[in-house]
Amino acid sequence: MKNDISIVLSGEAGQGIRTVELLMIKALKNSGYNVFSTAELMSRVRGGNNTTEIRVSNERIEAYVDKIDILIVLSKNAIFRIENRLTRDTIIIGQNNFIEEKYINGHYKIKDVAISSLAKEVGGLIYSNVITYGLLSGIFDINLNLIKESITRHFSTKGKEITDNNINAVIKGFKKGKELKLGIQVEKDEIIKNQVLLSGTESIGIGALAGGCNFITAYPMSPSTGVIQFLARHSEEFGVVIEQAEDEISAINMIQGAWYAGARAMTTTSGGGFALMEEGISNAAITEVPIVIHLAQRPGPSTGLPTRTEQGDLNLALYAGHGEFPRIIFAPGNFTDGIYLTQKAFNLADKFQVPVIILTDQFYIDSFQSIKSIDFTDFKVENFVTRTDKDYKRYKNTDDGISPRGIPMQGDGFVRFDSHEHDEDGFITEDPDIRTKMVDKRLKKLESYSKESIDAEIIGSKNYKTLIVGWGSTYGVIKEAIEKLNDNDLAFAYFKQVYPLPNNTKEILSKAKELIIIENNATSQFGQLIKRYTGMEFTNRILKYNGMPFSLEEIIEKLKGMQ
Amino acid sequence: MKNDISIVLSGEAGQGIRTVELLMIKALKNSGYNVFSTAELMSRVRGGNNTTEIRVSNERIEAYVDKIDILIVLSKNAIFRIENRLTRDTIIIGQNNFIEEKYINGHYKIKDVAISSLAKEVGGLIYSNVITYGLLSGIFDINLNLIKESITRHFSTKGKEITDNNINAVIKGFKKGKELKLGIQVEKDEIIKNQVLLSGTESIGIGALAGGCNFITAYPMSPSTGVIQFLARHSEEFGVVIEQAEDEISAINMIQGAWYAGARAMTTTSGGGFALMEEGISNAAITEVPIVIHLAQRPGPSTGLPTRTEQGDLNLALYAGHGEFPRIIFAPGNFTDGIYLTQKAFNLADKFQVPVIILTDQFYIDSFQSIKSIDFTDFKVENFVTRTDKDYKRYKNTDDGISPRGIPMQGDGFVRFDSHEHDEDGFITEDPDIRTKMVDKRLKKLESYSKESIDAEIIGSKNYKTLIVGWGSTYGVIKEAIEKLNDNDLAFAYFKQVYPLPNNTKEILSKAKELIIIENNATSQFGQLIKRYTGMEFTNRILKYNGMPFSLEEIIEKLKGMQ
Amino acid sequence: MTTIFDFDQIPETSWCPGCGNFAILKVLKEALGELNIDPKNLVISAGIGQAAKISQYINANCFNGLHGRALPVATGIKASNPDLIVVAEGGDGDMYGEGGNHFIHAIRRNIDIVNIVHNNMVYGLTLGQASPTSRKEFKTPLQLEGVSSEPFNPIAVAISLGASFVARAFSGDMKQMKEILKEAVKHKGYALVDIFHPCVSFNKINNFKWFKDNTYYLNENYDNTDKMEALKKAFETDKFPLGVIYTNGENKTFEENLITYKNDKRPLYKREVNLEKIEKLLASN
Amino acid sequence: MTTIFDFDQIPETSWCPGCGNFAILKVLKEALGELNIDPKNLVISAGIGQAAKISQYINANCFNGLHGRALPVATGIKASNPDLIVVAEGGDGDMYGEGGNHFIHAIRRNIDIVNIVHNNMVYGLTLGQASPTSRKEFKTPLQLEGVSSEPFNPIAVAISLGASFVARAFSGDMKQMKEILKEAVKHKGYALVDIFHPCVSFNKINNFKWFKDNTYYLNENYDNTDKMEALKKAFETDKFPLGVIYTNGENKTFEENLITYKNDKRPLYKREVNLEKIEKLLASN
Ligand SMILES: Cc1ncc(C[n+]2csc(CCOP(=O)(O)OP(=O)(O)O)c2C)c(N)n1
Ligand SMILES: Cc1ncc(C[n+]2csc(CCOP(=O)(O)OP(=O)(O)O)c2C)c(N)n1
Ligand code: SF4
Ligand code: SF4
Ligand SMILES: [Mg+2]
Ligand SMILES: [Mg+2]
Repeated sequence: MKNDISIVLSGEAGQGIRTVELLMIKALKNSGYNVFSTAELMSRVRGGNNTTEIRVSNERIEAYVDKIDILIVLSKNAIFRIENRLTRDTIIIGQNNFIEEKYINGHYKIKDVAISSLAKEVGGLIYSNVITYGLLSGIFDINLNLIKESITRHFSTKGKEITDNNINAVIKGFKKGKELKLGIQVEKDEIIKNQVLLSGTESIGIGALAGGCNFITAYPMSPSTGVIQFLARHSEEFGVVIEQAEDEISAINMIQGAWYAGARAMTTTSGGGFALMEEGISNAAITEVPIVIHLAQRPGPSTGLPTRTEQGDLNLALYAGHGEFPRIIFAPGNFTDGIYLTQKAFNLADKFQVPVIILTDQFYIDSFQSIKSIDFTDFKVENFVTRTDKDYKRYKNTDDGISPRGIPMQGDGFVRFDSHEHDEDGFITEDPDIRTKMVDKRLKKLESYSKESIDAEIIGSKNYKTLIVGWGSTYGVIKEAIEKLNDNDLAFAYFKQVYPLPNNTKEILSKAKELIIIENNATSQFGQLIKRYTGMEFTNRILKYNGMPFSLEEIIEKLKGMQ
Repeated sequence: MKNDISIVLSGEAGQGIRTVELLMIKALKNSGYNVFSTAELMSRVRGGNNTTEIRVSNERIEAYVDKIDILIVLSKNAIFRIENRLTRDTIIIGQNNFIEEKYINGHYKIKDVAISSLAKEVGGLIYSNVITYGLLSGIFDINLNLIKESITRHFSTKGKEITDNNINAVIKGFKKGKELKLGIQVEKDEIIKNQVLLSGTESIGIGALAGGCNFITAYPMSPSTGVIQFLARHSEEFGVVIEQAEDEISAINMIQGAWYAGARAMTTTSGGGFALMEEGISNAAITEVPIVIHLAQRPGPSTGLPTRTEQGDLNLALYAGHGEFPRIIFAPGNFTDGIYLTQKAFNLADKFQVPVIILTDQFYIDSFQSIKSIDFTDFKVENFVTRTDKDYKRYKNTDDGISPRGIPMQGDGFVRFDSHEHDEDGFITEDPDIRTKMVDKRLKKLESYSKESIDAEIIGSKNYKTLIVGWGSTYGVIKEAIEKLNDNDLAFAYFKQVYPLPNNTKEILSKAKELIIIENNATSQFGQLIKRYTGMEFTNRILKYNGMPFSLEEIIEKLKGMQ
Repeated sequence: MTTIFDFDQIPETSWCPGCGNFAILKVLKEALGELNIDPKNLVISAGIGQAAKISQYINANCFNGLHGRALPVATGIKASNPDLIVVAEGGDGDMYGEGGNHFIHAIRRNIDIVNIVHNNMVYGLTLGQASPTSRKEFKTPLQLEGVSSEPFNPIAVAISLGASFVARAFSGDMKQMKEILKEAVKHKGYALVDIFHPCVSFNKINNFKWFKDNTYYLNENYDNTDKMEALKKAFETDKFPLGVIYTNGENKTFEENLITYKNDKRPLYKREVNLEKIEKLLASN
Repeated sequence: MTTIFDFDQIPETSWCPGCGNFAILKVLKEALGELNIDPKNLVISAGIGQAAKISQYINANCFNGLHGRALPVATGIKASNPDLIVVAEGGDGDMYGEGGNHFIHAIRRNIDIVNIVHNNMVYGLTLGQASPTSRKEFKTPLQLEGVSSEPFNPIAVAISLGASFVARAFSGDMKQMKEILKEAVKHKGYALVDIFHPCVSFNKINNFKWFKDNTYYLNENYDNTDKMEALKKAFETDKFPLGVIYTNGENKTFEENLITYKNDKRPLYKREVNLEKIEKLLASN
């Protein structure tokens, strides 16, 4: 097997598959392999069937693939859901009693590895995890010391006995893996070792810290909760106030209080929770208090598929809240952008005093990839708070619509925020002319923002005839498909700022003869947005809304079919 | 003064101006005059300055006008806000000490009528109201018996003494009015007497009753509260369950329980409350429980201008709720349509099991007009509930996407509603293929609906070159403007169904050379919707967002300017 | 023991082995069965959470709606058809966190429903954050330093708001739980049953043994109609009392107060609209 | 008496002549003035309603936000800058109706704010519907048959949830109201002051006289640190007690529990971000 290998682990919720994934991708990366991993999980805590996919490649990869080169079976009933992803070349590894007859008798390459027995030899089934890690490490012939070190680190808080047992386990697995002699050949690259491995969740969390976030409150909701939990882990070091709200309405209002008093605050939620925040978002708009919201999408409506993925809430974010007001929406497609855009979100919220929404989804959040390390000294935490003077006017009418924002106790003025229509001082007014001016002032901020607007990125041929449009988490799969197709007529326009539409939108779209949109939803919400603003229509739409991300094969096949 | 007279009453909140308005328009209508009235009120209970406008005409009128022919001043500081609406011909009536020097010394026709003194003669300032009613009746020389009867009816529960005093008051006012000899000449029409006079609120309430509404719950919010209060007044007679909810979230969920159990339920709210309901709307979409929501718009964002008008929440309604699902949105522009569409909303919600939203606004809700009486036997309360059998499948996949809806205790099956993605039986599933089928099934309902979709109405020239597009409450003013302009190239397309776009949208729009949109908001939300679906662009936009409705003069002037 | 509320084919639950929810499911079905309730007359209105999934495993009518919103849905159901027996069910996060405002106001209404709260002192489905009933210092992936808020006291709050039936059970004692649930169903008016149960996956502190050690039965002499005594009990935390802590007889219910049913007891779905009356109403305007 | 909290030009209020809100406004300004509070250190976080408009009439910092949401906003403010004195203020509908869930959970957090509720037993701004505290049988344009729900008992609920300062005042007695407000501001931790006041426009039943006749002062010997005694008082409705009904000393506040302030007392706005640390954090991944 060469250069682009996909390993899938399949077992039950609660078996710790994600721990194996995490250990393994770290080991792979630290050995110089390009890695990418992603999980699909059922909405349950124990049982059922979950899988995780680890891709190992000689090239940069950021997409999910259908094909399974190596399948590790960790429980009964772990194959049927992914049966159609198996090929004649798939190597199925697992203990015989986990692999149903029909597969054993099928055209598959079965390797019987009695993980349970090995685990029991070490001390119990609980070691199956680490045996599996060892097994995979052996298959990839990873430096055994590196593996042992990782185990020592992982179990550092658990005491010597447990660590020793796990080292024992990992070695057992490792030997077994080497014995299998699968003949894996993937080119390594020293540079990868210097990269950093992280999850989508971490990209948002780190971006937030880099943006100066020092206050987060949220009501738990998959797949968004990881962000507050990440910040909680670093709250002491970075002085972040962490509070679980009683509901999402509390969260969206609490962060307004926080910004008002001088914090840089955010909340994190998913569609249902975001829906509950809409009145609050509208309130932020008229009081002109900055807010940053991370919206991690999952398939709706309502409870929908709580642990699966979709890009179905773009419209929700676009039109959230009653009344008319500007907002900024980012949709990072890779983790470098995730960090960068989240960081920027705080500066922009502070500067323009508008809601800034970071739109991700379960696929983005729960994936891992390695990125080049980032020079954070390039970042600036830009603070736009002004000292107030005695005559401070909170809603001063300015050319760019941005009124200087003061905070209490900094300066000589009073800071008066108001949710009614108000005059420049922040007092209630019903004067029709002031009303018109204030609406204009607020809307003007979007024009002012256009100077800082982030262009869509063109990937692929510069002389494209066909342009594929995508946004957010489909970045990786479209990019890889384009690379694989290597077609001089083809390019991909990656929108990481989805609203306002980037300044170059019309230009790049009108250069194309044919426009294809790819979205992980049923109604092509971004396509409709583009039509609404540019009048331009897509010739083809590739849409998927079954709860799963696009696979590389799927995109390649569909694109081929269109040419 | 002839044929089209506008009277404005101006005074403080709490003075009972609306009572005068109500009594007077009834008297006028019962005398055979065309009437229309509308109020603009401050967000306060006492004091400030409120005005109400009564138009009396020989023709059907449904619009607000700027010009004031007769101004009745009922308190101090009651003129400056409307100063720019006065002309040399305006007759200002009021007691001298309420009319500031500068007006007395201006070019106005002042009639000093000491309403307070007259009231005191009767028994106290409290009678100022009825004096004013009498005064206006005298000016229009309304049959005195009719006036007296109306007083007797109005005060029927207050005892003889109070009634007598008020009759006394009304006569005093009446005489004074006649004495003024204003020489009013408006043609009457016997037919008007048979018409019914009602408010926008009442049109929604009556439509709801006619739709079989037997359950309403709401959290009070101006300008929507009148609807639940109207139904409360008729709850005993019509068996309507009335409940004030603890918040809007409760209301939107409660009506789902109600429909589930076999009621025909609705809620009524304004923008902020509606925003809080969005998660619930999404829940209705996936559980496929019917819901009807009355959304009475007022200017946002957030608290905004609580007692004023705007068409700023179309987007809110269009995109409410997370995930992707169909909905139907009506926006009546006159009260006949208000009754008709609200009635239909219940049948459609029941049939298609989708959220149906009735979009009005403060101007619509708080206006009065008279309409032809309605033959309710034309209406059908269509009940689409099916008896369940043993194998009842709540989410049965059908050609039109509509699964028969059962209710508990009617039939042999169980009725299982579920907010997760589910199979046909209503059980949680994570199967990607079932997911896709269920999304398609739900979206299909919108296509099925298109057979019943309500076309936009063309008013004016059939051979138009310029088409004005409007929706909802701007109907009256655009219609009257068109009539006044009497231009063979001009027509008005009145959209009372705003979503889905009516089937004739493209056809009627493409017939025009020039497209003008008129909206009572800042960003032309309906124009954007049309562009999103048809790609068609408006050449001109007439937008207003200062909290006030369009005036007839304003529309005429703007339209003239465009030609 | 199978009951009429069991499915022919036992559905696969998504609960963890050892979870207290299994006992609650079993006992609830038995209690309803023993009360001879016709499943067709029963609706479970559930929220979202591990607890709320119980509605998926009972062979009856159900409305499995939004997180936190089981009570308004239940209220709408009961008010539209008072002949139905309505159970509003969910977890401690569901009912006291997201749904806290409905909890307060449903009690005030005294709607005749049974409100069952599976109280495991943790958010199970979202993998282990604190719930309103989590005890102080309880550590979670979100509350790394431990919970600092005062735990929500549903018993005391319900009594303070005038609830007419307030009970607490423990999933570890199926017999007593069944008795309590039966009484709750029989009670006319709002009935709260807060059920302690261990979450084996995310609450390692308040586990089976902890609940066993930290609860006791109200004794026979305890007068559960004395409000102040009941409140005293409600505040006990060294050991939490189990049983019907308070009941104050039967007050007029929400449905009984509705004018809609004053002269006509038929549920709404049996009624017809009188269009003529509407015509008259409009004409009289 | 003018205070530092008065505007140079007295703003026109939008309240009705005779409304209890005037007394509350006056007394609050005086109380704050007498406590020598610098208006620059004070924030009024208010909801929406006639009561909440008070924030428009006090010359200090304010956040006049959404109906029902004054408490979360206040929590965000106080947690970000504990040096501020934060008052969360609104009406009975605002705080106990729309904002009910925040009321519960703000108390549990014990955030050091003063929560002032203008309790006129009616929705004033929306023209007279019932509020959660409306008494039974109170008739309104929405409740034509009269209210049937049990009135919300903020005092009992707050005590049940562990509030450390729970008081009730009456706008008709400015002297006592001022004392209570001063104590509330001085109290460390969450302090509830529910103020009865007449709404002359929409509550013709619970008018000035009614409040006068239906309230009494807690006597000197009353021990307001005894929780059960306090609860007994909370349930009295023949005459409602006025005064500090319960206070249980001072517990650790929400802000004090935050790890953010453990080693660094500076409010958030004074802190700088250390980007190098973030670089290390990422590199360590
Ligand atoms: C509006 C909304 N917010 C958050 C969630 C995510 N969520 C699902 S269940 C749950 C809490 C679960 O805790 P609990 O109610 O105690 O039930 P348990 O799982 O412990 O039985 C949460 C926060 C949601 N579904 N909807
Ligand atoms: C989300 C939302 N729902 C409803 C309203 C309308 N509203 C404004 S004030 C108010 C209630 C007023 O009553 P209360 O809080 O008791 O204050 P009061 O006017 O009596 O002082 C309501 C329902 C609103 N502003 N926002
Ligand atoms: S997570 Fe906890 S509550 Fe949920 S099923 Fe597992 S043990 Fe039970
Ligand atoms: S409506 Fe009532 S509460 Fe509001 S200002 Fe008037 S009297 Fe006061
Ligand atoms: Mg729980
Ligand atoms: Mg009130």
